[in-house]
This record gives sequence, structure tokens and C-alpha cells, in this order.
Amino acid sequence: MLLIPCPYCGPRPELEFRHAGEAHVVRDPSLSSDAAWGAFLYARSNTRGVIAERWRHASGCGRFFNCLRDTVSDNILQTYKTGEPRPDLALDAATRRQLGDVAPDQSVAATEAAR
Amino acid sequence: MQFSLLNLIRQSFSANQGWTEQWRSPAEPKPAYDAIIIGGGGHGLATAYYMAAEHGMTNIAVVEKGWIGGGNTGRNTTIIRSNYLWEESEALYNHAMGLWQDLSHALNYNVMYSPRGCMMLAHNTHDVQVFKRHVHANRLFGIDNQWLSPEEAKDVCPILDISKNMRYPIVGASLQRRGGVARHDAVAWGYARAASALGVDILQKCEVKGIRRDASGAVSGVDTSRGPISTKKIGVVAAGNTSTVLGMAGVRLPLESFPLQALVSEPIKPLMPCVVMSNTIHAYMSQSDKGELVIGAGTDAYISYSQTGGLHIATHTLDAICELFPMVRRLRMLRNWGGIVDVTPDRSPIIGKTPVPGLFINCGWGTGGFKATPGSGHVFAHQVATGEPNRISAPFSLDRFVSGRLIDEAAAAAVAH
Amino acid sequence: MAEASTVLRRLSPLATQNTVSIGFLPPMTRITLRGEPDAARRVGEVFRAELSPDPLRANAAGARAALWLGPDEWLLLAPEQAGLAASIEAACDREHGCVIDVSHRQVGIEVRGTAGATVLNAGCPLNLDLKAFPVGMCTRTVLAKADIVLWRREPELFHVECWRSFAPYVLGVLKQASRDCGF
Amino acid sequence: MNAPFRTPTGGRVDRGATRRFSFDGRSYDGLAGDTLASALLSHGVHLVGRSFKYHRPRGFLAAGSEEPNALTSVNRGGGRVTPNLRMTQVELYDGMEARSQNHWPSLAFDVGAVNGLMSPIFAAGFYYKTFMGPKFMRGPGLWAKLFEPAIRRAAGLGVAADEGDPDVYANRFVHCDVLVVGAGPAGIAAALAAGRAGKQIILCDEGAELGGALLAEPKLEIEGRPAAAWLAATLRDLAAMPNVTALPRTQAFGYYGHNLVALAERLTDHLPGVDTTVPRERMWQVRAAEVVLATGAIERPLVFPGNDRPGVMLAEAGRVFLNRYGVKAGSRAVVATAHDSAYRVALDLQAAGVTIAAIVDLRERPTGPLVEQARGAGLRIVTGGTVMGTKGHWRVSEATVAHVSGDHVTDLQRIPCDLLLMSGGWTPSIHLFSQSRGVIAYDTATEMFIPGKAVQAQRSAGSCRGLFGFADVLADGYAAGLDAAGAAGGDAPALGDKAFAVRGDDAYGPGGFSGALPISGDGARAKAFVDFQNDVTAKDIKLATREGFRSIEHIKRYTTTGMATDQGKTSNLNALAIAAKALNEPVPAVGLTTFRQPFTPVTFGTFAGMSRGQMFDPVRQTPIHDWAAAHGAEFEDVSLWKRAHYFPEPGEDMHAAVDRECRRTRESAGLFDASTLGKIEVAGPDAAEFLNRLYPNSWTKLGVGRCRYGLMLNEAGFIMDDGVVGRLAPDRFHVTTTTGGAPRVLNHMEDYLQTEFPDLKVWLTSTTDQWAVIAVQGPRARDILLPLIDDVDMSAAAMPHMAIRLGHICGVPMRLFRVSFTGELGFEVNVPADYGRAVWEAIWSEGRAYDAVAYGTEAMHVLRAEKGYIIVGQDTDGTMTPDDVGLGGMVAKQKPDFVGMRSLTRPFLTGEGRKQLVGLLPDDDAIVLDEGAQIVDRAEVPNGTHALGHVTSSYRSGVVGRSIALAVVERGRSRMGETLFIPMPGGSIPAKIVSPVFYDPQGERLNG
Ligand SMILES: Cc1cc2nc3c(=O)[nH]c(=O)nc-3n(C[C@H](O)[C@H](O)[C@H](O)COP(=O)(O)OP(=O)(O)OC[C@H]3O[C@@H](n4cnc5c(N)ncnc54)[C@H](O)[C@@H]3O)c2cc1C
Ligand SMILES: NC(=O)c1ccc[n+]([C@@H]2O[C@H](COP(=O)([O-])OP(=O)(O)OC[C@H]3O[C@@H](n4cnc5c(N)ncnc54)[C@H](O)[C@@H]3O)[C@@H](O)[C@H]2O)c1
Ligand SMILES: Cc1cc2nc3c(=O)[nH]c(=O)nc-3n(C[C@H](O)[C@H](O)[C@H](O)COP(=O)(O)O)c2cc1C
Ligand SMILES: [Zn+2]
Repeated sequence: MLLIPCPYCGPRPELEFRHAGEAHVVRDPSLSSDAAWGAFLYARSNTRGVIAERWRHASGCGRFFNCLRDTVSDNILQTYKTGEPRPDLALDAATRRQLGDVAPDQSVAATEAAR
Repeated sequence: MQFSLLNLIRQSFSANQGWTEQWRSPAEPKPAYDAIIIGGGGHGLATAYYMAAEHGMTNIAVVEKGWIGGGNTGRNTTIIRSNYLWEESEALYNHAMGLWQDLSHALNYNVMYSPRGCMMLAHNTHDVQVFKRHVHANRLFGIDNQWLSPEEAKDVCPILDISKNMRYPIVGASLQRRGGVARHDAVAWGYARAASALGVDILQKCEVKGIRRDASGAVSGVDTSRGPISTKKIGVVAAGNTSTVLGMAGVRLPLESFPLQALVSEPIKPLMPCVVMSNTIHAYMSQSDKGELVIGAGTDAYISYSQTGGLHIATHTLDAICELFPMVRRLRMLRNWGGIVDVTPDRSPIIGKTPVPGLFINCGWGTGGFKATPGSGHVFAHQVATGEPNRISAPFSLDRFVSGRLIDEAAAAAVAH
Repeated sequence: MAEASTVLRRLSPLATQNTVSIGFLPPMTRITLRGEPDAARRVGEVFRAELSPDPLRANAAGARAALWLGPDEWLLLAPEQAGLAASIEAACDREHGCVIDVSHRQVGIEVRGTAGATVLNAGCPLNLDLKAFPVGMCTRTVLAKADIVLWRREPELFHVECWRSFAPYVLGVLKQASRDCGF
Repeated sequence: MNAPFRTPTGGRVDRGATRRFSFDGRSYDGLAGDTLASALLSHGVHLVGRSFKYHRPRGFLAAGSEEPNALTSVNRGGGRVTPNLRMTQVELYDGMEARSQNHWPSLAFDVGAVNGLMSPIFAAGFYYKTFMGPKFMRGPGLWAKLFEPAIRRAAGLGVAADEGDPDVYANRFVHCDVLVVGAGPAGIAAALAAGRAGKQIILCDEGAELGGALLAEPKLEIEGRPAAAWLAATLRDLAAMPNVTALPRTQAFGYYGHNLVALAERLTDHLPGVDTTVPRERMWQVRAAEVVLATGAIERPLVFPGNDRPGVMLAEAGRVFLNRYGVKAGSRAVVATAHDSAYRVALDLQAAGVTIAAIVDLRERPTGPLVEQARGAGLRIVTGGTVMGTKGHWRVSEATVAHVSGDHVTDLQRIPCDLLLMSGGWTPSIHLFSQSRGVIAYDTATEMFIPGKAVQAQRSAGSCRGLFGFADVLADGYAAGLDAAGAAGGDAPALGDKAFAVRGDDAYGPGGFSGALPISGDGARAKAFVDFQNDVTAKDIKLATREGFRSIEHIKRYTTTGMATDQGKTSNLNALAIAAKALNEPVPAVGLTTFRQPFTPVTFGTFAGMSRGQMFDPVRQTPIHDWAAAHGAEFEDVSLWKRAHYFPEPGEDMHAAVDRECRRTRESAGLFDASTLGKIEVAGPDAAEFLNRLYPNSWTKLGVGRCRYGLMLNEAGFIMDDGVVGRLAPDRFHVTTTTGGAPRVLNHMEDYLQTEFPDLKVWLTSTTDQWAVIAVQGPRARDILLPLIDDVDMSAAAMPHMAIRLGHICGVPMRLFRVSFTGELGFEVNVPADYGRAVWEAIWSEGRAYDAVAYGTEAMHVLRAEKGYIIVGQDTDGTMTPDDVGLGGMVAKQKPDFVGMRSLTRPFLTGEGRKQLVGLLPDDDAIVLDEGAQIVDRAEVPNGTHALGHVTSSYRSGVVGRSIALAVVERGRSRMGETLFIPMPGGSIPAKIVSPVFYDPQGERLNG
């Protein structure tokens, strides 16, 4: 059970939270390409390493917020409010090692997978 | 050496000194293969076996970063059934069901497929509607799945509590008699042995770290922890790690990897004759041949590659199990572990091409792919060998996430596996 | 033999002669304010208890109290009083917030006694040590499988709020916990 | 008392307190403070169980929680049957009834023992190679019908209870500054240090008493006092500290993420009688700022042929039985060892009058104080010695020992004995450390796996990190306690390290052995056990490696070594060493298998805690629930709610009741408790714009005092919920949702509001529980309500269909909706929940005059189906769009954006052949179709026939006078009048596609 630092309430047990998927997936209903829209709906980075994800402090202050977590160690590096940009964690080599060989976030362009 | 009772007895006279390796373990990979399968789980090994056995491709290798069967194949609760809702799923899972029937003979390896019945409990009107819909759809497809009254359910599984005053009374159940379990490790080992016998190299402790592509963008090889290997065709069957492997080729997939936990009790004398699942209160249980109760828990809520999970998942599972089976409350948990399952938005697998020529994927089996192992390997072998899907796997291609033509087993049924 | 440990157990702070009493509170007027800090300030003036801008703080003024539940959410509690919600609503600038009477949505439960925190901890995962959860702290949290609002009014007095349809469950959990804690 | 192996004095048992008990039906007596194991041993009982596979006779191997053999089932009556308990942990109480397990017909004569004769065939993995049946018999028949059932019957250990467990279980979440796991010298010293530093401490130990190794040290002195006295005084000191909580009988079983450690406390199993007011076990979920692991070490058996015979025991266990329980485990002992610690055992036993026939030391030249003492005491020491085998039927009677030189074995001699104590040295208990994901290190000097780098806020102390002298261990524990206290933060008094003066402790020299002892011959037929419970022998492990199972994980799974209820506590190291030798690889390269929770098995009930029965999940009831119950309602579960399903009158079944409820509602009026519907107040200057973005329909033009039906889509464009939305004020809406969907919808709205549309000034408040909702439906609805409402003009002109008014009913504030889910004139009365019942009763009594009924959810379903109104989740399934259900017209064409809009334009959602909602009339009007039944276009259905759709709702309709159904069918709206088929086991049922509106198609009755 994780201990998640809510940006409003401080560290609280995972039982109070609801996970809400990857963060910073930009919603643009004007996208004309079905592939691009499909990628928005479904494609996820699913990073092995540090990931930006959303949580809601559902049984708490009710706020959605973002969280940088290492999906290998499950360590939480930072939480920040919705709307704020993803913090640039200039991790030193030692921290990276401790977090387990952190793969850079694959910010690959939306897959044209379909064709 | 052929596996048989006769050979067992013969070997027992020579103190079992005559048995040899069940599959070859080449010290080093060859510099090039006609195809490489990434992932030595049941699906990957089955793929290689059918490629060799049915498509004559024997210059191929299965590349496994750890030990074969050490992924979800070695961690799953082994429930086998094919009573899915949509025709595409019915065809796929029932294809596997057909192959299970005689798999032990086909592989000359006792995979202990045990069709002891898989029962799914209905607790409310909605469950009844959903399960009956399955029963009817399955009948049309020729899949055995029957509707049971609570009393009939109790006849099949006498330890069920069907009293009306429970918090979640059992109002009925569906039963697939051919559903059941199999010995997970044996499935991996049996396919490995049979594939190896046909010439397939099984490379363990060999992690794929990069995918090489030629000027046209097509696959040209892989970089592994044991050096580069050339190939023109790659089948990725890496379950929870699929996104990571595809990331090496710059492809983002509709997948998220979650920890899924399971646990076993201490062994006890036979108590449960069949598999029982309750999706409404999130519990499922069967008993292994050794006597442990094998219990599946839910997924954790977040992406993780840690093969563990939270305590609250186990507590929620066990309160449900004790609720359904009050006599197990005093039994004890022996071991609790996790696997990493790759979940798609529609809870159906992705089988087919990727945007990268020569790179194929078979993934997204999520919480329920063990049952499909033979079928999945069989259809994917066709895909990798011929470059094209077959009739059964065609609907499971990646482009459904563009068109919206999902095969949404979750939406229709809220069934997790 | 086993005595040393038994004695130790008995002397340990969680197992002294603890007491707890648990019961429903009488009906109350309950108002939620969802809105911006400005609205909260204005409402506080009418309600005559400040709506804390600081997180997790409850301000009591006599029998009234205003509980911070989120950066844009406060719960106001007062003895039953017709028209209170209306007057507060009137005071609230609707451009910046929204006041709703939820008197009947919730039920209050009082947990009193030296063992109160221990009993709550049977189902609530928060650290209820007086230092970590001091008097005047309040929050929404969970109790077993229900959501509650928890407010420590005195060192040994907790006010629990839950939705009315969850109240039998919440009370049941607390009662059972008080038995399981041996009180 | 006649317990021939009990010493006259000594031990921690209470010699004045006899405890009578029975084992396999025979009565014995023991003493307070005994375990079942020590009590049986005091009577010379060694044969206590049968092994898993070969059913070999087994006795006690250990004295603690690592015991693999001696499992028992304790029956306290009435569902209180607990199988597979380790006798070494079962505390004796008066009247205990215990039984041995896994044999038939009895422990002494077990038919299953024939398996032992077949053991060459039953080698590791044999079952993968056979039992498949002859090739010509396709399918799993023979395996599933013949072999598997036989194997299943033979396998398994104890037997589960055949009724429910009446005992209760509890849970407690706690936080502390320092959690100390293990209360041996290291843990106690750690707790002392951290306690003195003023931190909140929890100290737990799985044992019945705190003290660990100190409980079996009669000669040791600490700080000038006998160890027992020091222990007692120190525990008193700890007890006096209000900041220390000490928990005996409490195992730390799981080390989870973010420093959450789970403990399982046993509260009543050691007590006679049954006290249901106290929980049997309690789970502690401890979130600790800092953790000290002081879990000690476990002795390693030696692997030699016949090492599993009753009477062959871990050396230290012999010492614990003697020093802690006052029991001699035998009268003539051979001690086989590769480590100094067994010398201390030999000395203690000799002093107690046990003949030490020989110490057989694998080492060529053992030295050190203990060895010298043994020599001084005249003990015979066979150096460079090994054990070649044992004899004895139900108990060891002889050991064959020999000298090893190189690979050869010479000087065989047979030494009679009734006890064989063995020690391969010590294995630090790094289970929890490893669970915490700490990195394990291998110490080549001592050949031990020890904790390496910790990754959580945690440190190890004492024997669990490879320290063995008491002085070292105490100092190490103290230092760890201080370190933890410091790391826990806050201010702590500066305490210095502490040295503990210790006398009577003898340093160990180097030593220890893992793997199989050398024996003569190739050992191919020797039964030298590695995993005792699962009957895994050294040759099984070698066989596995020969067959290509090279990873230790494969070896584990192929041989099942380490997979028994002891999880390899005594066997993993030996298995690893044997495998490493066979593979010709160094031990650390082969590595350990994964440590997993629980440390020792934990009761399911402890996990479930109080979630059980009616407390398993909250039961939500409406304010009108009790009225319905008093009026005979049957209830159904809908999400967490109980809803009145129907109200049978005497003699009525469900169909009759529903028929009457529907009929009366259409003829006169019916009352329906709709309180469970989700309600959300959406308020703020941008409320209408917010709804525009959340729903496909348009809200801007909805007037105040009006309401409208809304479909809610998810981002993929599929229907997720529906409900009526009313406009209370320009900036305020009352939104309703389905009963089950309420939490999901609110979360969905908050999500978009907070993340996608933070520019909007809108606030959401759930009011589901605030309002009791009474639907009054039927031509008489207005007549019934009129007398109760005087501040709302309810006339058709003043309050048309889909209007809302605020007012009062029976003097109570009310939100009155004129809406209909039945197709009749209808109102929904919302009143604050506390008034719900009284208002319901008032309406009810008005309704008497019109013979109105109360109707339940079943009648509600029928009434709405007659009108073709959908139920989300029944007529839709997460794959349906608004157009699919015939509500495409609701989707605003001009809006720039709403949730789901972009997805609706995807090819598959706009394509041909989508399934559409239609009505369905079976040709035979008496047939009520099965909900979920499939629909095809032909009467004959070969396997694999494509289904065009399925029946979503199906009822007998009184008002239509026949059965009716709703269905979703491919291109359904273009098939009006077509006959399709519903294949059923008894043949296909023809049915005609019709409009889904069966009753009052013009909707005239709404205008009543
Ligand atoms: C707890 C649990 C319970 C389950 N219960 C059931 C059930 O009851 N019924 C059911 O049908 N299904 C169940 N499943 C799901 C089922 O286990 C999986 O769907 C199935 O086993 C997947 O098989 P696989 O061969 O695709 O994957 P895996 O067995 O996981 O194999 C993938 C392999 O790829 C390897 N790999 C990954 N990355 C690389 C790389 N870069 N280089 C080389 N190799 C790599 C991995 O090491 C792994 O061995 C369960 C799963 C879990 C975790
Ligand atoms: N069994 C032994 O380790 C043993 C035997 C003889 C002498 N000694 C000596 O005793 C000293 C060792 O002291 P120590 O304090 O390190 O070890 P210890 O064995 O004295 O204490 C460890 C304690 O931890 C408990 N424990 C282990 N795992 C647990 C868990 N998961 N949950 C709860 N409790 C758990 C055990 O019951 C035991 O009481 C050394 O001087 C050593 O030479 C040890
Ligand atoms: C069906 C099934 C039955 C199992 N039975 C046992 C068992 O009897 N004893 C045991 O120790 N582990 C058992 N396990 C769990 C394995 O020991 C192991 O935990 C699991 O394969 C995951 O691997 P890991 O824990 O090494 O990561 C079983 C696993 C499965 C999938
Ligand atoms: Zn918060």
C-alpha cells in the first residue's frame, strides 16, 4: 500500500486514492486523424521507470493531481498539482541507479500503428 | 527420450541416471535466425513450437531474459475456459480449448489439463442477465456453458454457501464443464522440449535490449545481453514488458502493465472439485493437485513492474473468499506473489502487425491469457511465419483502436479474466 | 514463563483500562460550501466561524464548526436551525462558490474515550496519534469500506460524519471494533 | 505425572501447572509453558507425522517456526478445526485435542507408505512423464478421471473444517517511529535504545514469550545477571515505558512498500475454552518510520541418507527442548555437525544426563573454546566425519558414521543412539529484508547470504545479519535501535553506543556446511532429504539439473523444494548448494529463490478481519426501506443498495405481484421509492456550459424550472449513464444518475472539471443521500399529491411534463419533478431524507382512496420497457452509442465539443451494420424470451452461426396483453416487421422486429 503525498493534504495511504491513468495525455477533439485520436484515447507510454500519472485523493480532499513515480521501485519522486508542467527531474546518476535503470520516457509520436 | 511409464520404470532401475536435458540450452546464440521470438513464456514457446511443427521454420530462437516460464506463465492461477461473449473471442479461446484437449499427447508431456469445470457465480439480477447472455451466445457457437440454479451450483461445488441471508447471495451460476486448470510450468516446459526437439534454440538469460532496423525501417535484428542477433522477423510475446520492448522500436501501444497478485493456501485434502469465480465480489479459487487452494486477487490500481503488490489487495480478496466459503477462514495463506499483466482498453489481446515491417506482436492478454496459450501460439505462429493473420487472429489487430471496433469483453461483462 | 510478556502487554499503552463510547449525534444543520477562498471568507463572517484557509483544520465557535475538507470545500456544522442555510446561501457570492444544505445527507457519530483512536484505527488507516492528528484536525478519510469525515474535537473525542446510508455500516464497524479491542 | 524425558528441574515450564491433552486420541499430560512438541517429547513420542509424498514416518526437526515435519490439526469443536499447525508453535492448554495428519488408516500403519517403495519411479517431476493415457485415447480423460483424482486424494496435508469458522478476527492500522521485528537479544536491545530515545516503538515476536535465544540460555550472564533475570528486568523496563508496545505471539509476515509491515497476532489459540468476545487473531498494519529487523538465524540440517527419521533433529532444537522446556529429546545422542554451536548442545545435554555417543564433526581440525570444552568433558569427537545413514523403524536407533578423506569415505562404524542432532551451521533470516526489496549480499568468508543494501527505511541487527556472539548481538541491536531512533527524526536525547558485559558465551569458530554430505558410492539411490515436508532428496535436485533445469527457480518448481508450508526455511540453502555443485557454479551465481510474504502461513480470517457477513460490504438502505420491509417487500441488491423488488400480497408470486403493481399503476397510480438514484448538484456561473461539455445534448436553452433527459457518454463515445437534469436556477442544475452509476459519474465530472475544463467556474456536490425520492406515477398521481401540496400549482398548464417546482409537501421543503419513467402522468417528490418516510406514508394514505399500489424495481422495469425506455447497463453494455439506442437526435450537431463527440465520428461508430435497439414480439405471445438470448436470421443454427444481436429486456406485459422484449439487432431499425429467430435448446423461437414502444406510442398519457 503506497503512501502518497497529496499536494493538498500531505502523505496519505493509498486506500484514500483512486488512480486515474497517465498524466499529460493531451485531449484535442479537433484532431482530424482517426489514428491520432485513437492514440490519444488508448496509446500509453507505460514506462518502465519514472512515469507521470494522475491520482485523485477521492476519500480526502477530492482533488486530482499528478505524480512522478518510478514504476520499478514504486518510489514516489514528486507530486504536483493538475495543470502544472511535468517537473524536470535532473536526476543524478546515483539516484537513477537507485531507481533501477530508468528508461527515458518514450515520447514517441502517436502511433500510426493502424495501417 | 520419450516420456512414458515404461521409460520411467526403466530409468528407475538405473537410478534415473539416464534422463537427459528436456530442452537444449545452447551456450551462445547463432549469429542469425530466420525468426526470433522475444519472450519465453507459454505463448512465446508455443509460437516457436507451432512455427517449427506446422510451418517448417526450425532455424528460429526463443529469447528469454530470465528463465522460461518465469513470467506470468509461472505465476497464474491456471484457469482455463472459453465461455467468452463476442464471436471473435469465442473463436480464439475455443481454438485454444480444442488444442488443450490433447496437448499432453501432442507434446508428450503431461500438462495435467484437468477439465474439472469452471463455475462463475451470479449474485444479482445484472449478473444473471450478463451470464445468461454468455450462455446463449456460447451455445450458438458450440461452446459448452450452462446455467445453474443455486442448488445445482452447490451440487457441483458442495462447499458453496447458498443461503439467502448472505451479503451477496448466490442467485445462480454458469458452468463450463470443459473449463478447468492445467499445470502452468508443464505447459512452458512441454512446449520448450517439443520445440527444442524440432531444432528451436531456447536462449535463456538473454535479454533483448534493442531492436535493429535497416534503412527501410524494417527489422534487421536484435541486441541482447548476449550480443547482437540478426533476423528479419521478430515476434514479441513479452506480456507485461511488451511496451518496453516495443519502445525499442519507437512504437507506443494501447497497453498498461499492472501488478496482478495471486496466493495459495497450505495444502489440504481435496475440498474443491472445480474452479469457482465471482466477478462481483472479486474472488476466484480452485484447488491444485498438491492440495493448495489457488486464489486469484485483483490488480493493483497503478502501473508497476515490481511483481509485488499491496497488502490491501490480498485482504480484499480473502474477505471475499471467506464470504463465499466460510469453512476456509481458518486455513492459512502460504505464499502470495505478483505478476505483471499487460492490459488493453478492451481487455482483448492484440495479435498481429506493428507499424514496423517484420515486427509482430502478441500481447495484451492481461489477466487471462494462460487459457489461450496453445491457441495464441498457434495463430501467432501463422502470423510470424506467413506475415499475415489467419481468420481467427485477424480481428485482434492493432487497428481496432483506430476504428473503434473494439472487442470489449469488459464492457459487456465486467469479467476480469 | 509466559507471564513476562503478558504483563508487558497489559502495561502497554494500547491495552490499559481503556474506554470508549460510540453513538449517533442528534440532527444538525450541515452546509457544504464549494468555492473559492473569497467565498469562504464571506461565508465565515455570516456563519460566525472562520472557514480555515489552511488544510485539514476545523474551526469551532461554540456549537458551530467549519471543517476544511478540500482546497475548495468546507463542511459547516451547527445545531439544527431552520433558515441558516438560506441566510448563508444569501451571503455567498454565487459567482465564487456554492452553498448547499446537506443536513440530511449525513449522520454524525461521536467516538469518545481513551480508546477512541484505537477503535477508529480498526478501519481508518491514518495516524491518529495526538501529535500527528491534533485537536482541531479534520479530514475526509476511509473507515473500512466507507468514506467518513473525521474531526478530532478533543484529545479523546472524535466527531465522525458519514452519508446516512452508510451510517449503519459505520456504526457497526465502530461497535465491532470496540469489542475487538476488548472494551 | 509420568513423563520419562522431563528433567527434574530447569526450563521455563511451570512444574506446578499440569496441562492434560490428547494426541491421536491418546491422553497425555504436559506443563504450562510447553508446546505440543515439547510435551510429546517429554513422553518420548517422536513419531508425529507422515511426509507428503512417500508418507515416511517423521518426527520433530526443529523447535520453532521453521519446523517442516511435525504438523498437527487442532480441533476445538464447531468449525474450529485448524490443520497444518506446527507442533513446535502450538502452546499447550488444558484439554487440547490434537491429531496427526496425512496418513491412512493410522500414523503407525500408513498405507500411503508404499509410495516410498516406489520412490525410484516417483522421482522429481515424474508426473510430467506419465499418466497421459495411451496415445489412441485422445483427450484428457484418463488423466482427469483416473490418475488425477488418485493423486489428489493422496496429496494435501490436513483436512479443512466442514463448517464455517465462528471465531472473529480484527484489524488495526498503526503508526510508529520504530518497529522492531524479533525480540531476541538484538531486538530487545534495539527496543531498549529506541525506547530510551523516547520514540514510539512496537516490538513484536512470533514466539509465545519475548526473549528469542535468551529463553534457552541457563548459563549465560548479561550485565552480571543470569540471562533470564536480565531478560525479565529488561522486559519490565520496557513495560514501564509508555512509548513501547510489545507484542508476543505476533509474527511480522509481510514487508510491503513504503515501509508498511504487516503483523499477525495470535490472541486466543493458546487459551483453553473458547472466548468469542476476543478476536482469535489480529492483523496489525504498521506504517513505521523506521524498522529494525532482528529476526535471528535458523539452523541448517545436514543432508545425509536417513536424515529424516524421527529422532533426527536440529542440534539447537535439542538444546531448546532441554533448556527452555526441561525435556530431553533422547537418552543417547550422536551429534553430527559442521559448526561449533552443536558442541554447546552436546555439553548441555551431557550435563543433563544424556549420553553423547559421539560428536561427528565434518571439519578436519575443529578448534575453539567450545571444542576444547567438549574435549575436556571427555566427549568423543570424530573429526573429518560424516553420517552415512541411519537405522530405526519409527525412531532412529543407529547412525552409521565414517571418515571422509577427499571423495572417499572410510572407517564405517555404527553407533547406536536414539537421538541424532545435526548442525550445518546457521542461515540468517533475511526473509523480511528481502521482501522489503533489499539487495541480498553473499559473504564469501562465512558463506552466508546476509542483508546488503536496504532500500526502505530499515536496518538489520543481530544474527539475521550474520553476528553470533551475544555481546556483539546485543551491542549491534542497541546501535540499530539508536540509529533507527535518530533516523525517525524529531528530537531525541543523545545516547551513546552501549557495550553489554556478557559471560558464559563462547565464540564460534568458522564453520558451517551446506549441500549434501559426502557418502560412499554415487549416492544415486540414497534418500538424503533436503526438503523434508515435500520429500525432496539430494538426488532429486541433481536429477533436475541433469534434465536441464539450471535456474534455481526451475529447480524449485521441478522438484518442489522450498515450496512446502515452511517455504524452505531449513532447506533452501542446502538445495542451492547441491544445485551449485551439480551445475559447477559458485553458490551466489546460482542465487536464492524469491522470498515472499507471508513469513509463516497466516490465517485467511486474519486478512478478512471484520469484513464478513452483513459487514462484508456496506448495506445501503433508503429512508423508506423499513416501510417497504413492513409491507412485505422482497428486496434486490443493486450496487450497495437494497431496493424493494416487488411487494407480494399473500399468495402472490413475483409475477402476480408485478402484474398487479403494473396494472394498478396504469389504471390509477403507483408509488415507487426512487431514493437510490444518484443526485449531483451542479452549480456555478458556468454550470450550463459545463453540462454542454459533459453531455451530448444542449443545455443552454433549458429554462429554469424545466428538466431534460440526458445521456452521458465516455470519451470513447459509448453510453455510460443517463438521467434527468433539471434547471433550478440559471446557475444551478439538479442532475440525476443511475443507482449504480452515481459514484462513477461524479468522479467523471470532477475529472473533466479539474483536468480538462479548469477554466469553468462550477462546483459539484453529491446530494444522493440528502433527498428521499418518491415517484408517484399514474393517471391519479396529481390527485393523490394535490391535497398534500399547497404552494405549487400542479395543473397541466402550470406544470407541464418535464417541469420542476420548488415548494412544500406536508409542510416539508420539496423539489417536485414532473417526469415519468412509466409513460404515465408522473411526479417525483424529493424531500430531505429524514422526512422521506413520513411523506411517503402521507402520500400512501392519500393513495388508498385510489387503490394505489407501491411498486418495486421489477414493475418499474416492466413499465418502462412497455414504453421502450432503456436501462443503461441492461439495454446497453458499454458498446452502444446514442444512435444505436435510437437517441441519436439528442446529440447536438452544433457544439464545438462534448465528451465523446470526437469518438462518435470514428469509422466503426458511424459504420454500417451497427446494432440498434428494437422491440421484439415472439410469434407465440405466451413465450417470455430469455434475457440474453441470441437472435439469428434462420431457424436452423449450425455451430458458429452469426448472431445479429440479443434480447436485452423481456417481460410479460399485462397492459399489452402478451410478452414483449427489447433487443439490440444489427441494422434493427431497417428490419421492422422482419421475423428473426431466437435459438433455444428446445428449438428456435420466431419473433418479429417491431418498434420498441409497445404502449401509448403517441405519448398521450404523459399529458394527463
Ligand atoms: C496472478 C495472475 C493470475 C492469472 N490467472 C490467470 C488465469 O487464471 N487464467 C488465465 O487464463 N490467465 C491468467 N493470468 C494471465 C496469464 O498468466 C498470462 O496472460 C499468460 O501467462 C501470458 O503468457 P505469456 O507467455 O504471454 O507471458 P509470460 O509468461 O509473462 O512470458 C513473457 C516472457 O517475456 C520475457 N521477456 C520480457 N521482456 C523481455 C526482453 N526484453 N527480452 C527477453 N525476454 C523478455 C519475460 O521474462 C517472460 O518470461 C494470470 C496472470 C497473473 C499474473
Ligand atoms: N536461533 C538462534 O538464532 C540462536 C540459537 C542459539 C544462540 N543464538 C544466539 O542468540 C543471539 C541471536 O540473537 P538475535 O536477537 O539476533 O536472534 P534470536 O534468534 O534470539 O531472536 C530472533 C527472534 O525473532 C523472532 N522472529 C523471527 N522472525 C520473526 C518474524 N517474522 N516475526 C516476528 N518474530 C520473528 C524469533 O521468534 C526470535 O525470537 C546470538 O548471540 C546467537 O549466537 C541464536
Ligand atoms: C498454480 C500455482 C500454484 C502454486 N503453488 C505453490 C505452492 O504449493 N508452494 C509454493 O511455495 N508456491 C507455490 N506457487 C507460487 C510460486 O512459488 C511462486 O511464488 C510463483 O511462481 C511466483 O514466483 P516468485 O514468487 O518466485 O516471483 C504456486 C504458483 C502457482 C501459479
Ligand atoms: Zn488531498
